[in-house]
Formats: sequence, structure tokens, C-alpha cells
Amino acid sequence: MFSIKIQTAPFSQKEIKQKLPAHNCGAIVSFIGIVRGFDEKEPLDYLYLEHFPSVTEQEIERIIQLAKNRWDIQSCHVIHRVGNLKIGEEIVLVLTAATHRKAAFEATEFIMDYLKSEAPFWKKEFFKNGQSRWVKAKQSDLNEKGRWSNND
Amino acid sequence: MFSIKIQTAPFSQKEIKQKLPAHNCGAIVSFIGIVRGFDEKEPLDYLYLEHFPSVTEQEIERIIQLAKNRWDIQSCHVIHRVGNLKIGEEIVLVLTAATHRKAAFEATEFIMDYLKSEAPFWKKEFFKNGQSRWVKAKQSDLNEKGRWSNND
Amino acid sequence: MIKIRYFGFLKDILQIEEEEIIWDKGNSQDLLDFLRNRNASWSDALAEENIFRLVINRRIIYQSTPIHTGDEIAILPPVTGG
Amino acid sequence: MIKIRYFGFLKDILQIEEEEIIWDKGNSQDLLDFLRNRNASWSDALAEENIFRLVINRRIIYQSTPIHTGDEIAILPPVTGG
Repeated sequence: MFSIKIQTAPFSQKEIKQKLPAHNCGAIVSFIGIVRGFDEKEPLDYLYLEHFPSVTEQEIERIIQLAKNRWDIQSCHVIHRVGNLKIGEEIVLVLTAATHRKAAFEATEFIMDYLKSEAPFWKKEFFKNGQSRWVKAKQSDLNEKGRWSNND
Repeated sequence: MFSIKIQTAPFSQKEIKQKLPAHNCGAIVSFIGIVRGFDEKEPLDYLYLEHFPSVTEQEIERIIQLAKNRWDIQSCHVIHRVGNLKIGEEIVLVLTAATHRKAAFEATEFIMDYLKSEAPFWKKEFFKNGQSRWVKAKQSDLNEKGRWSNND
Repeated sequence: MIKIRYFGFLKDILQIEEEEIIWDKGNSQDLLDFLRNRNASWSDALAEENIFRLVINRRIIYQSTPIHTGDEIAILPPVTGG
Repeated sequence: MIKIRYFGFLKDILQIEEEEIIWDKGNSQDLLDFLRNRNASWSDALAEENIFRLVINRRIIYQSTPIHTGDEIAILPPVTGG
């Protein structure tokens, strides 16, 4: 089973776990991304997340498909929040179930790496001093995606 | 914050998530291991898990310490169940929080690999036909641990 | 007419969210060249490194693609989600 | 006297969970040799590949270590948790 949700509301991981198929999956790996507050000198007030409806879902579906081609995974659920998010709030959840743990770990990490560098989301930081700016894409995220083409 | 629990009762991941420090951790990775039912030709009734009280906790603490030496992780919680476990029940939870996702992913996978090959737990399979047998240690688990000494 | 949509920082720097322009023929590369030729700030904003991908009718394109009247084009700057 | 505890399949195959024996001196390797010498089934059960680690007084040992009267020794077969 595979699902993709883009939503403004917070998500509950429990809700997702209830969706997981019980049939012979031995490993569940989940990743949760959280809004950090102290990356810059200027204290952050909140993040605003923009996305491109329908294209976002399409891209995430493609990313999950790439993972399915590569690893034997039984289900995968992605939830990505958009809109205004405060420090400490959860932004993204990727949850993967597989028979074996290695597949679940690698697929989850792969999906996160691709999601960060391919899915059409854009973050804008709003600082406590009233200023704001769009977050710049990080070279490190491109590097982390890149390693999946060199491995194995 | 670090915690280790060995218990017969089921665990709730929500309970653990509430323990996590909010201060600037950007990534939470969790692994849940589940009792599979169809590994062998003979249908499984349940698993019995034995351990060595106090030595188990000591070993898991050592494994977490190895992970802390290697990655910048902010907290790590391990729960391992013992006693009788039915198909579909959760056996083990490893939950790691870090500033960056790569550290959280790698540390969680490292802890699982070491836990499987170093912590004093023993599984006994009880089949529906009334027979039972101790699970044999798998070479694949030793291999997965081994890769952490060759990498980087 | 074609519709062009701008996302992320492009929207702010160009001070435009979407626009409709007359477009007779040409591909996605021609359209980018046309927009860059508007003036220096368009040329800077739409520099190679500021464009992650183009989307035509909600489909991401990976190479230069013909654009026809009635198409919706979106210009996506490098993404920063997750 | 020392106490010896057996875990996992060793407990079943040797049909013993724990025992107390007189031990004057010698290290953990001497103890293993002594137990293996009891008879063929002990020798088989305690073969090298069936022993993951020895534990003395709840501390895992990684090399041969002296054993003293009053010590608790545990013999651990290869582990299968997680």
C-alpha cells in the first residue's frame, strides 16, 4: 500500500501505523523531519512552505516508484506539510515497511534524499525581527541524492 | 537523552516521541521490528524471547555509546520485548534523534545491526504443530554488522 | 495565449505570480530566452542556476519541449522541501 | 564454589539451567575445557561455534579471564535478538 498526502494539518504517526499491512512485514522504518530553530544567527519565528499542487504528488509518486524498483518494500507512506510551521513542528513523514530491515532503511533514506532534491517544495524563513527570505537549495542535498547512483 | 527498556509489555511509539528533546533536533528515525509468520514451511504459532537481565541493558548501552562516538545524535531510545510474542507483534524499537538526517539514519541502522549480533537475546520458535526450536544465528546479521568497520 | 506561473523566490523577485502572454510557436527554451530578454532583472532572476525545472500542463519536462497556445507553463526554482 | 548459568539452546541441549561446582583456580578457558571434558554431548554442545561469549559476574569478557570462588559465570550461545 502506498499513500501520499500534502496537508497543512499536523500528522499523527499512529494513524499511519494503523494503515500498515500486517502480512509478513518484518521491518518498519520511519523518518520525521522537524523545523529547527537555530540554524542562523537570526532567531526563526516560523517557516512557510509552498508547493505545486498535483505536480508535488506526481513527483513523490515517481520517487516512491523508483524506490520500489530498487528495493522490495511492501508499503510506503509520505506526508508532507505545507503552509506555516513553527519551530519544533513536524514537516515530513516517510514510513516504509518491508520484509527485511535493510530494504526498509535504504528505501526510506533514498525517498528522503530524492524528496529533498526533486519534489517541488519551497521554504521561506520568517525571522523574529520581521525579516524573511527564501531558503537556498543546499549542495549537500544534491550530494546525498548523488550517492544513490554510485553505490552497489 | 538515552533510555533502554527490556519489557514483556507492548510499547507505544507515541510514548517515546513525547520523551524527545525539542531543542533543535531536525530528524527522527525509528525502526520497528515485527514478528514475521511465514519464514519457514511450518506455520509459526509464537516466538519466545529469552535474555540475560542486566547484561542485556549493559550491552545495549555500550552499543548506543559506540553510535554516539560515531555520529552526532541527541537522543536514542531502545525498547526490546521479551517473553512470548505472536505474529505481527512488535519486538524492538530503536528511535534516534539528531540535528541532521544522515546521522539519525546511520545511527539507527548501526544500533540495529549491533543489537542483532551482540545483545544477549535468544529467540525460540513455537510452531502450530506443537514443535519448537531455537533460532540459529544468521551469517547475514554478522555481515551487516561487519560493514560498519569497512566503511568511511 | 499561454499562462506562465512562478514559484518560490522567483515570484518575489519578479513580483509576479502568474501572467498570460501571446505565444505563437516555439519550445520551452525559446520561452525562457524570451523572458530573459525582457530586462536585466528578468535575465538575472531566470539565470540557469535559478531554474530547477519547467512544467508544462502539470508535467515536469526534462528537455526542451514545444509550447502551444493554451498551455500552462510553470517555472520552478531549486527546491528546498523535506 | 562457582555458579554457572546456561542460556538459549545450551540450556535445552544440556538440560541444565544453572549449576554450582567447586573451582579452585584457573581461567575461563580452563573452565570451558573442564566442561567439555565431561562427556561427548558436553563437548559437542560447547563447541567453539556454539559459544558467543562468556560473562563473569554480569560482565562480558572478551579474552580468557581468571575465575575465582564465588564468581557467577554465564555461557552465552550466539545471539538472535532484534
